[in-house]
Amino acid sequence: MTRSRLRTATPVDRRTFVRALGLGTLVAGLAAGGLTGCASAVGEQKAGAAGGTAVRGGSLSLAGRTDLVPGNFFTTSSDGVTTVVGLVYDSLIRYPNDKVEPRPRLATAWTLAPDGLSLSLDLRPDVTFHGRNGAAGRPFTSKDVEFSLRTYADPRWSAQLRSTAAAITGFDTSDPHRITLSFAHPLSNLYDLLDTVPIVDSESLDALGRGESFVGTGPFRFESWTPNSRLTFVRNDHYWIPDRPYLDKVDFTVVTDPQAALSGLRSGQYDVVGGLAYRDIQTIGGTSGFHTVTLDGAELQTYVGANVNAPGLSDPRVRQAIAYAVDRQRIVDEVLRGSGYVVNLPWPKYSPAYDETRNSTFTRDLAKAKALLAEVGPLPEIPYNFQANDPVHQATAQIVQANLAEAGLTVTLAPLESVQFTKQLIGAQFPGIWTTYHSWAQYTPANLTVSAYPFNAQKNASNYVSPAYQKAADDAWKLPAANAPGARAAYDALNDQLLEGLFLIEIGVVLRQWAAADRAQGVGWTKRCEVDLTGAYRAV
Amino acid sequence: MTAVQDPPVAVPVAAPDVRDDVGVGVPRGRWFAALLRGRGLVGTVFVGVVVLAGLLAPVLAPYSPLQQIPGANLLPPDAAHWLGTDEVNRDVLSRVLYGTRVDLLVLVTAVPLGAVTGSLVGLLSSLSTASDVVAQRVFDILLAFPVLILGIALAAVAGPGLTTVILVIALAEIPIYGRLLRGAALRVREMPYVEAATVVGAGRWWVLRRHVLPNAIEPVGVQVTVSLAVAVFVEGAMSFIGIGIRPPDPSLGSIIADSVTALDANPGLALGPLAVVTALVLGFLLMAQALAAGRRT
Amino acid sequence: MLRYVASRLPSALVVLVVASILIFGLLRLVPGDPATTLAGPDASPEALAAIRSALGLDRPVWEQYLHWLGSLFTGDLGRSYLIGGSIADLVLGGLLNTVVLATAAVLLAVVIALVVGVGAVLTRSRWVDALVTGANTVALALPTFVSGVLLVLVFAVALPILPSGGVPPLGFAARPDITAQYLVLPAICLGLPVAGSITRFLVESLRTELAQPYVLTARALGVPRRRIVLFQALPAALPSMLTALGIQVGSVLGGAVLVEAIFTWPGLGSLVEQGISRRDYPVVQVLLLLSVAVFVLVQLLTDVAHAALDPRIRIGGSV
Amino acid sequence: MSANVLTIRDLRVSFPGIAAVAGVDLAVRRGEVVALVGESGSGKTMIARSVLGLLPESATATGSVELAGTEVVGAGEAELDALRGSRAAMVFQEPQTALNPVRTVGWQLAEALRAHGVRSRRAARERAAELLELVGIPEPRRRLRYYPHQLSGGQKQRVVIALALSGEPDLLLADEPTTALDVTVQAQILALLADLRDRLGVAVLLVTHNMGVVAELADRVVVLHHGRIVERRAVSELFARPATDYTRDLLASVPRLAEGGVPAPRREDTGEAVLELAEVSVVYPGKRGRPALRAVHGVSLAVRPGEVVGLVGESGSGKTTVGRAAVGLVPVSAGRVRLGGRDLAALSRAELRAARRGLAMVHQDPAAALDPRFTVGESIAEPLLIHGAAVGTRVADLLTAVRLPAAYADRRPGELSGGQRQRVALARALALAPRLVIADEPTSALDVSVQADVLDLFDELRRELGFGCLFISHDLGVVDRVADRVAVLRDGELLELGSPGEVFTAPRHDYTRALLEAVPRVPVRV
Repeated sequence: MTRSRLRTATPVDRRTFVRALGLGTLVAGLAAGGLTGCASAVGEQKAGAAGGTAVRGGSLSLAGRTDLVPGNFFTTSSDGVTTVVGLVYDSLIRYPNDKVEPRPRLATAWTLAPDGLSLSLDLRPDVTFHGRNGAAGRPFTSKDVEFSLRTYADPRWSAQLRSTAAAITGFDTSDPHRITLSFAHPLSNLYDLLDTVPIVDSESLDALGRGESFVGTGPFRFESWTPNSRLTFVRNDHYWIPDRPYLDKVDFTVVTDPQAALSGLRSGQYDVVGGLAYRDIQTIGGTSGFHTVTLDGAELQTYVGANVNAPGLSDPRVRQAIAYAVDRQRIVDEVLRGSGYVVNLPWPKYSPAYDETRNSTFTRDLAKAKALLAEVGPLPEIPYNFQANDPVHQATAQIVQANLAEAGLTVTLAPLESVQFTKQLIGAQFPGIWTTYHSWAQYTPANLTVSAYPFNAQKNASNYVSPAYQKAADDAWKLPAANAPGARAAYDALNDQLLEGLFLIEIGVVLRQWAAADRAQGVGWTKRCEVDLTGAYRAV
Repeated sequence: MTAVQDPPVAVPVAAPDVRDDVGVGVPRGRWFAALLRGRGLVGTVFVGVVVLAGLLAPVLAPYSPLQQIPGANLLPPDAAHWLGTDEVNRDVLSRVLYGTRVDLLVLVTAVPLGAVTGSLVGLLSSLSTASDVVAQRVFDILLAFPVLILGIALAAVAGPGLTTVILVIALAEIPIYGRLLRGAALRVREMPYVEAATVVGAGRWWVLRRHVLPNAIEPVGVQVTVSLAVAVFVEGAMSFIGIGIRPPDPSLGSIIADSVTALDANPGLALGPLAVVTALVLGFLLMAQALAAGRRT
Repeated sequence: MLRYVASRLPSALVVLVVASILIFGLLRLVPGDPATTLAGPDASPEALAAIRSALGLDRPVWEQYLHWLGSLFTGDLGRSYLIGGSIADLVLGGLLNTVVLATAAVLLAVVIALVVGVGAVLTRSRWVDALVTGANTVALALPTFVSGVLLVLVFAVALPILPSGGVPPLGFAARPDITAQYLVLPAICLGLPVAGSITRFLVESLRTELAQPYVLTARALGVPRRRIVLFQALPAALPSMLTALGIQVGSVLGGAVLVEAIFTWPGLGSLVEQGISRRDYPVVQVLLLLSVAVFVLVQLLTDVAHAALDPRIRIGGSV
Repeated sequence: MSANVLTIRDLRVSFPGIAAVAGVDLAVRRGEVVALVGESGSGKTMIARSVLGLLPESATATGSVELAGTEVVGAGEAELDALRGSRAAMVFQEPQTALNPVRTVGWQLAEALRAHGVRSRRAARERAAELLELVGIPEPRRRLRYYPHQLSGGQKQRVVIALALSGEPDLLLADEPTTALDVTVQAQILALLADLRDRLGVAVLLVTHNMGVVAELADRVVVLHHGRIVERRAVSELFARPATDYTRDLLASVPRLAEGGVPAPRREDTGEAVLELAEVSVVYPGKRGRPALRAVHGVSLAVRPGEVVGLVGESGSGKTTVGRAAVGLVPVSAGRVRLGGRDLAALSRAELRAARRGLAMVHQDPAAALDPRFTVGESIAEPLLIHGAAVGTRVADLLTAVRLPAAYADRRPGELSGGQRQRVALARALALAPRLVIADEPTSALDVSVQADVLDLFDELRRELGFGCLFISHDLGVVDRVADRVAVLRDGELLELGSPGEVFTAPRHDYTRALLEAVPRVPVRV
C-alpha cells in the first residue's frame, strides 16, 4: 500500500481571515454596482443644472411632507393638494403677497353694485383648459366659473370658505366672457373666496375625486401621480400668459421625514423643499448655494387655546394670567428661530385689522400673572394637548408649561396623535388648553370669524359663547368691502371682543419658509402656500 | 417551529463519558458564577455603572432635568454643561441621567413582565396538546406583528407614554419566552428522572413545578439579557416616531430622537444618550455570552 | 415534503383568520376614523356625518368585517378612503419596493453573518472575537433612525457619492448599477440589526456544533480545522440559522417603517404608518394582513428548508 | 524505523486539580494488539487521545509520545494534522454521534481521503467503496449515498473503522469500540479488528473495561488504575496468574455464564402475580407520514412477588418498550396489563395514582437518572413527598441501605460518580417499599467492579424487601446472576421463557444459541 504524502495543512491565521473579509466586502461592493466603474446615480440627478439668467427649459424638483388627498382637494390641508392647485389651476383674481387688494387673473375687471349685493366680472376670452396630451383643451367660459363656485360650496368637500360660497344666491352666465354674482347680504370677504377657488373642469370632477386626472387652466399640466410617492407635471404650451412658464417639467416627491428632505436638498436631489424644521432652514439659509423663500402673505399663527368650560379655565382672570405669563419673544426667537413676530391678536402687519397698541396688551409680566392667580385661588392641574410628533408644538408646549409653572399654574403635557387632536378640535372636546397653528387671518379680517373653526363666533373649539362677539363678527362680515368706511370701527370692536374674551391666547405670527437651492429662481406662492412656478426658471 | 421528535427507538447502551473517565465528576458551578469572571464581569460592570448613574441621578445631575436655563439654546458642550443644552434650553447631562432612570424603570418592568407572562403561557401550554396548538398560534400572531406597528396601534388606543412603551415591549417578549419555555418543558419531560417520578405517581403539575421550571431558569437567564438590549432599542424607536415617553420627561430614546435634528449644533445631545445605550447594550451582550458559555460546558 | 407543507396549512389559515379579526377590531378601537381625516380640521359635524355614511362606517362593525372578508376572497382588495385609488395598485407598488429593500437587507445580513461569524470561529483570536461583539453591540445599540441619518450625512451629503434617498427613477430593472447605488444605504441601515442577531446566532450554533463528537472524528482524521468549520459545522448550523432569520423577518417590516421614512423609500412600511396615522382602514387592514401572511409564509418556508437541509427529517430513519 | 509503532515515555496528563495520567510508559509493536484495561477514572481514554494530540482544552500533557518517529507532545497543529489519520487513526465508542448527521457516508470518506492527498473525486469514490467492502458493509456502492441515521449501530461503527483506515495508518486507537454495541454485533466488530491485524499488520491499542473483549482480541494487556500502570502481562498469563490483587478483583467481578448443570430454580411460585402481561402489543404511530413502528407483538409474561424476571434481547427487540408498557408510560395497542390483579387500562386517574405507589423504575444512564437541581436527599425523598408520606429518617435509612454515607444527602448529583448515582436511584426506587420495580439496564453503564457491587446490593434488598422485578438487560452474564426466570425477546416477540439454567445451557431457540456464542468468554481460572 503506497503511503501518499499529505500536503502540509496551513493553520488558519489572521491572513486568511483578512482575505475572507476582503472577499466579503468585495462581494458587497459588487452587489452595490461598484462605485468606480459605472455611471453614478448622483451624477445623473444633477445633470439638469442649466445656465444663470432666465432661460427656457429644464425641470425643478420639489419635496413636501404630506401626499395628495383627492378627497381634500378644496381644503389646503396637504402639500400635495397645494402643489397641484398651485401648478395646474388658476383662480379668478390673485392677491399680492403683502396686501389684501385683488389683482386681475382670469377675471380682467370687476364692478361691485353700490348696495354690495352683486358683483359682475369680465373674463379673459383667450383661456383654454388642458387638452389630451399637450393639445389645447376646450375654452374657459362663465359656465366654468359657476360650476367651480357651486362645487366649492358643496359640504362634501368641506372647503374652509364654503359658508361665503353658499351665500352666493344668483349666477348670470348669459355672456360666456362675463359673469354676475348676486348674494343675500354684502360679503366683505368675497374677494378672499375668488382668490381661493380654483377653476375646475366640470367634465372631469369625478376623475379628480379619484385622483386620476386634474384638468385646469394653469401653467402646468398634471401628468402622473404615484400615491405615497411622486407627482409629475409638464409645461402647458397653451398657457394664456405668452411664453410662460419657462420650465418644461416639475416633479413633487413626498418626503415625510424632514431630515431626509434636508439631506435631499443638500445632496442636490431636490431644488425646493417645504416642511423643514426652523433651525434647519436657518442653517441652510446661511449655507452658500442655498437660500430661503419666506412666504409672507401666507402667515400662520401659533396660539394657546383654552376650553372655557374646562375646570379652572372658566374664570377670565386665569386666561389673562396665562396671557401675561407666556414668554412669546422666547418662543419666536428659539422655536421659530426669528421667523415670525409677537402678537396678541391674530392679524398680520398688513391686515386692515392690525392694531399696534392692542397687540401689546399682554406682554410678559410674571408679577401680574401671579397676582391674578392669587386672586382666583387654588386651581386643579390643567391638561395641555398638542400634536405628538410636531417639533414646533412640542417645543412651544414645553416652554409654555415652564412659563406657567413660574407663575404658579401647574400644567401637564398630553401629546395627542394628530387624528385624535383634530377630532377633539372639531368636537370642542379639549379637556384644558391646547396649542396648534391656525390660519385664515391673512385675508379680510371677517374671514377669520366666519370660517376658521377656532374663531367661529357661532360654534368654536373653546365653547366660547358671547352675543357681543357674535355681533362684532357679523358686523365685520357684512361690511360691503374690506376698506369700506366704518370698517376700522368694526375691526376695533372685534379686537376688543377677542382681547376681552381671551378664549384664544395668541403667541405669535409664524412666517412659513421654504428652503431652495440657488439654481431654483423666481419661485412664487399664494396666500395658501400654493406654489406658483409661472415665472420660475433654472439659473446656472 | 415545532420541535422535531423522532419515534422512540431503544437507545443502545451508553458508556461512561469522558468526564467520568477523569475520576470525580466536575461539579457544575452555580450559573451566575459565570458573571463574576472574564467577559461576564466586564458586562456586569458596564451595566452596574449605568444603573448606579441612574439611581444617583438626583445627586449627580448639576441641574433639574426640566429646568430651562434662559438663553442656553442648543449650546455645545462646555464647562457649565458637559453635554451642552437641548432645543428647550435644558441641561443634557441632567436629562441623560434622569432619562437613564426612566429607561431602567422600563427595563425593570417591561422585560420581566413579558418574560414571566411568556414563560407561564409557554409552560402551561405544554401541558395538553390542545392548549399547545392554541398557544403556538397566538405566538405566531404576536411575532407576525412587527413591534413598531404594534406600538403605533397601541399608542393610538392608549395614547403615547410610559405605559404604552412598557406594554409594547412586554407584548413583544411574550412569544420569545413562550417558545423558549415550551422547548425546555418538552426537553425536560423526556428525561429519565421525570419518567421515574411519573412511574411513582407524580402528576403533570408536580413535574412542571418541581422539575421543568427550575431547569428552565438557565436558558431564560441568557434570553433576559438579550431582551434587555432589544428593549432599549424599542423605547428609542417609539420615542423617535413620537409615541414613546411623553415630554417633558426625559428618556434616552426621546433625547436621541430630538438629537437627530441638532447634530451640527450640539453633538453632545446625541453622544450622551448613545454612550449610555451602547454601554447598556454591550453590558447585556457580554453577560449573555458569559451565561451561554457557562451553560455550554 | 408536500405532506409536510399540507400538515402545516390549517394552522397557517387559523393564524390568518384570527389575525384578520384582530386587525379589524384593533383599528376600530383606535379613536378617530377616516371621516375625521377626510373632513379636516374645519369640517362641521354634519359634513363629518355625511362622509362617515358615504364610507359605510355607520353600519354595524361585524357587517363591515364580513363585507371586507367577502371582498378579500374575491380578490378585490377594496378602495383606499383617502387616496381614492384601488388598494391593489397602491399595495403592489409599495410591495415591490419593500420586497426589493427587504431582500437586499436580508442578503446583506446573511453575507455579513457568514463572513464575520465564520471568520470569528475560524481565527479564534481574541481581537476578532471582540470585533464581533463590538459590531453586534453597534448593530443593537445604534437605533436605525440614528444610523440612517449618519449614513446619509456621510455618504450623501459630506461626500456625495450615493443618493440620499428615493427610488431609482427608471425602476429597478432598467439600470442595475443605478439601482444598487440607491439600495446600498437603506439596505445597510435595515440589514444591520438583522445581521447583528443572526451573526450572534450563527457563532453560537457553530460553537455548539464544533463541540459535537463528529468534529473530534474529523480532527482525528487530520482534516484541517478550516475545512471542518466550513464544510461540516456550517452545513449543520445553517438550518437553525435559517429559522432565526425566519423570525427576524417580522422585525424587518417593523424596521422598514423607520428606514423607508429616512430614505424616502415608498414601500409598505411608510404606507402602513401613513395609513394608521390617517386612519385609512382598508389600506391598513390589507397591509397588516399581508405582513402576517408574509410572516406565516416565511415560517413555513424556513421550516421546509430546515427539513430539506437536515437529512434526518427529509429521509426517515431505518435503524 | 524501530519495531515500535508507538513509544510512550513517562506520559503525564492533568486537568486543573486532577492528575488523570501519572507517569505511563507504553510501547506498541507493529501488528500487535495491546489492550489498555481499567475502570472509568483510570485515564485510559486520555492516554489514547494524547497519541493524536486530541486532549481537551483544559488538559496539559508532559513526557514523550513518539509516533512513527515524530514527537507528538508539544507538536504544532499543522504537524499533528499530518500525523492524524495517516500514522495513527482513532475509532470512537459512540457510533451514534461519531459521524456527521447531515453528510453522506461517501462524502465523509471522500473528505478523509482528501485530507490524505487523494484529490480527484472519482479516485476517492473508488477508494471509499473499497474501504466499505474491506470493513464488511454489503453493497458498498449504494451505501455511499446513505446518511448515518439510515445505518444500524454496527454498520455505523464499521464506517468509522473504514474512515480510520482511509489514511492507511500503522496504528489503530480503538477507544471502547464495541461497548455501545449489541453482543452479536460486538463479536463481528472484534472479528473485523482481528482480521485487520492479521491481514494488514495494523497495530491496535484497544482501550476497554470489558475483560471478555480483552480475552478475545488482545495479545498483551496493560492494567491501569488511577493513571498508573498496575500490571503488564501477555493475555494468557494475565488470566492464568494475575499478579496484583487489583487485577484479581477485576477478574472476579466479571459476571460469568454458569456453565454445565441445571441449578434448581431458586424460588417457588408464591401468591398472586404482581405484574401480568397478556398478549400485549405496542405500536408507535408513524410521524409526518412515516410508517408506524410495531415495537412489541403479543407478549405474555408474569412477575410474582419477590421474583426477578430477566428480559433479554438486542437493541430494537422491544425490551425497553415492554418495561415502559408495564407501568403505563406507553399506551398498549392490544392485550391487557394487570398490576396487582387489576387491569391498568380500567383504572381511573385516582386509582392509577394509588396503584403507582407500589411501582418504581431504575434507568440506565446514571448521568440523567437524577435531577441536577435536586440534592441527593431531595431526589430520594421525592416519591414520599408525592404521596405525602412522612419523610422522617427514611432518607438516611435508605442511604445506608444502599451503602452510601448519610452525609451524602445534601450533595448534588454532579459531585457523585456513576456508581454512586445509580445507588441513589436505587434508594429512590425503594423509598415507598414498592411491590414491583422495573430495572431498565440499571448497571450496563457502570464499570465491572462497580456493577458487581450494585448487583450484590440489588440481590440483598430484593431478598429483604421481597419486591418483584422486571430486569431488562442486553448482558446475558448479568441476567444469569440476578434473574429467577429469563425471557428472550426478538423483534418484539417473546421467543423463550424459563429458568436461567434452562435458557442459557439448553436454549430451545437457535437465536438464543447465537446470542450465547457471541458473548466473549473469559477463560476460567485454573
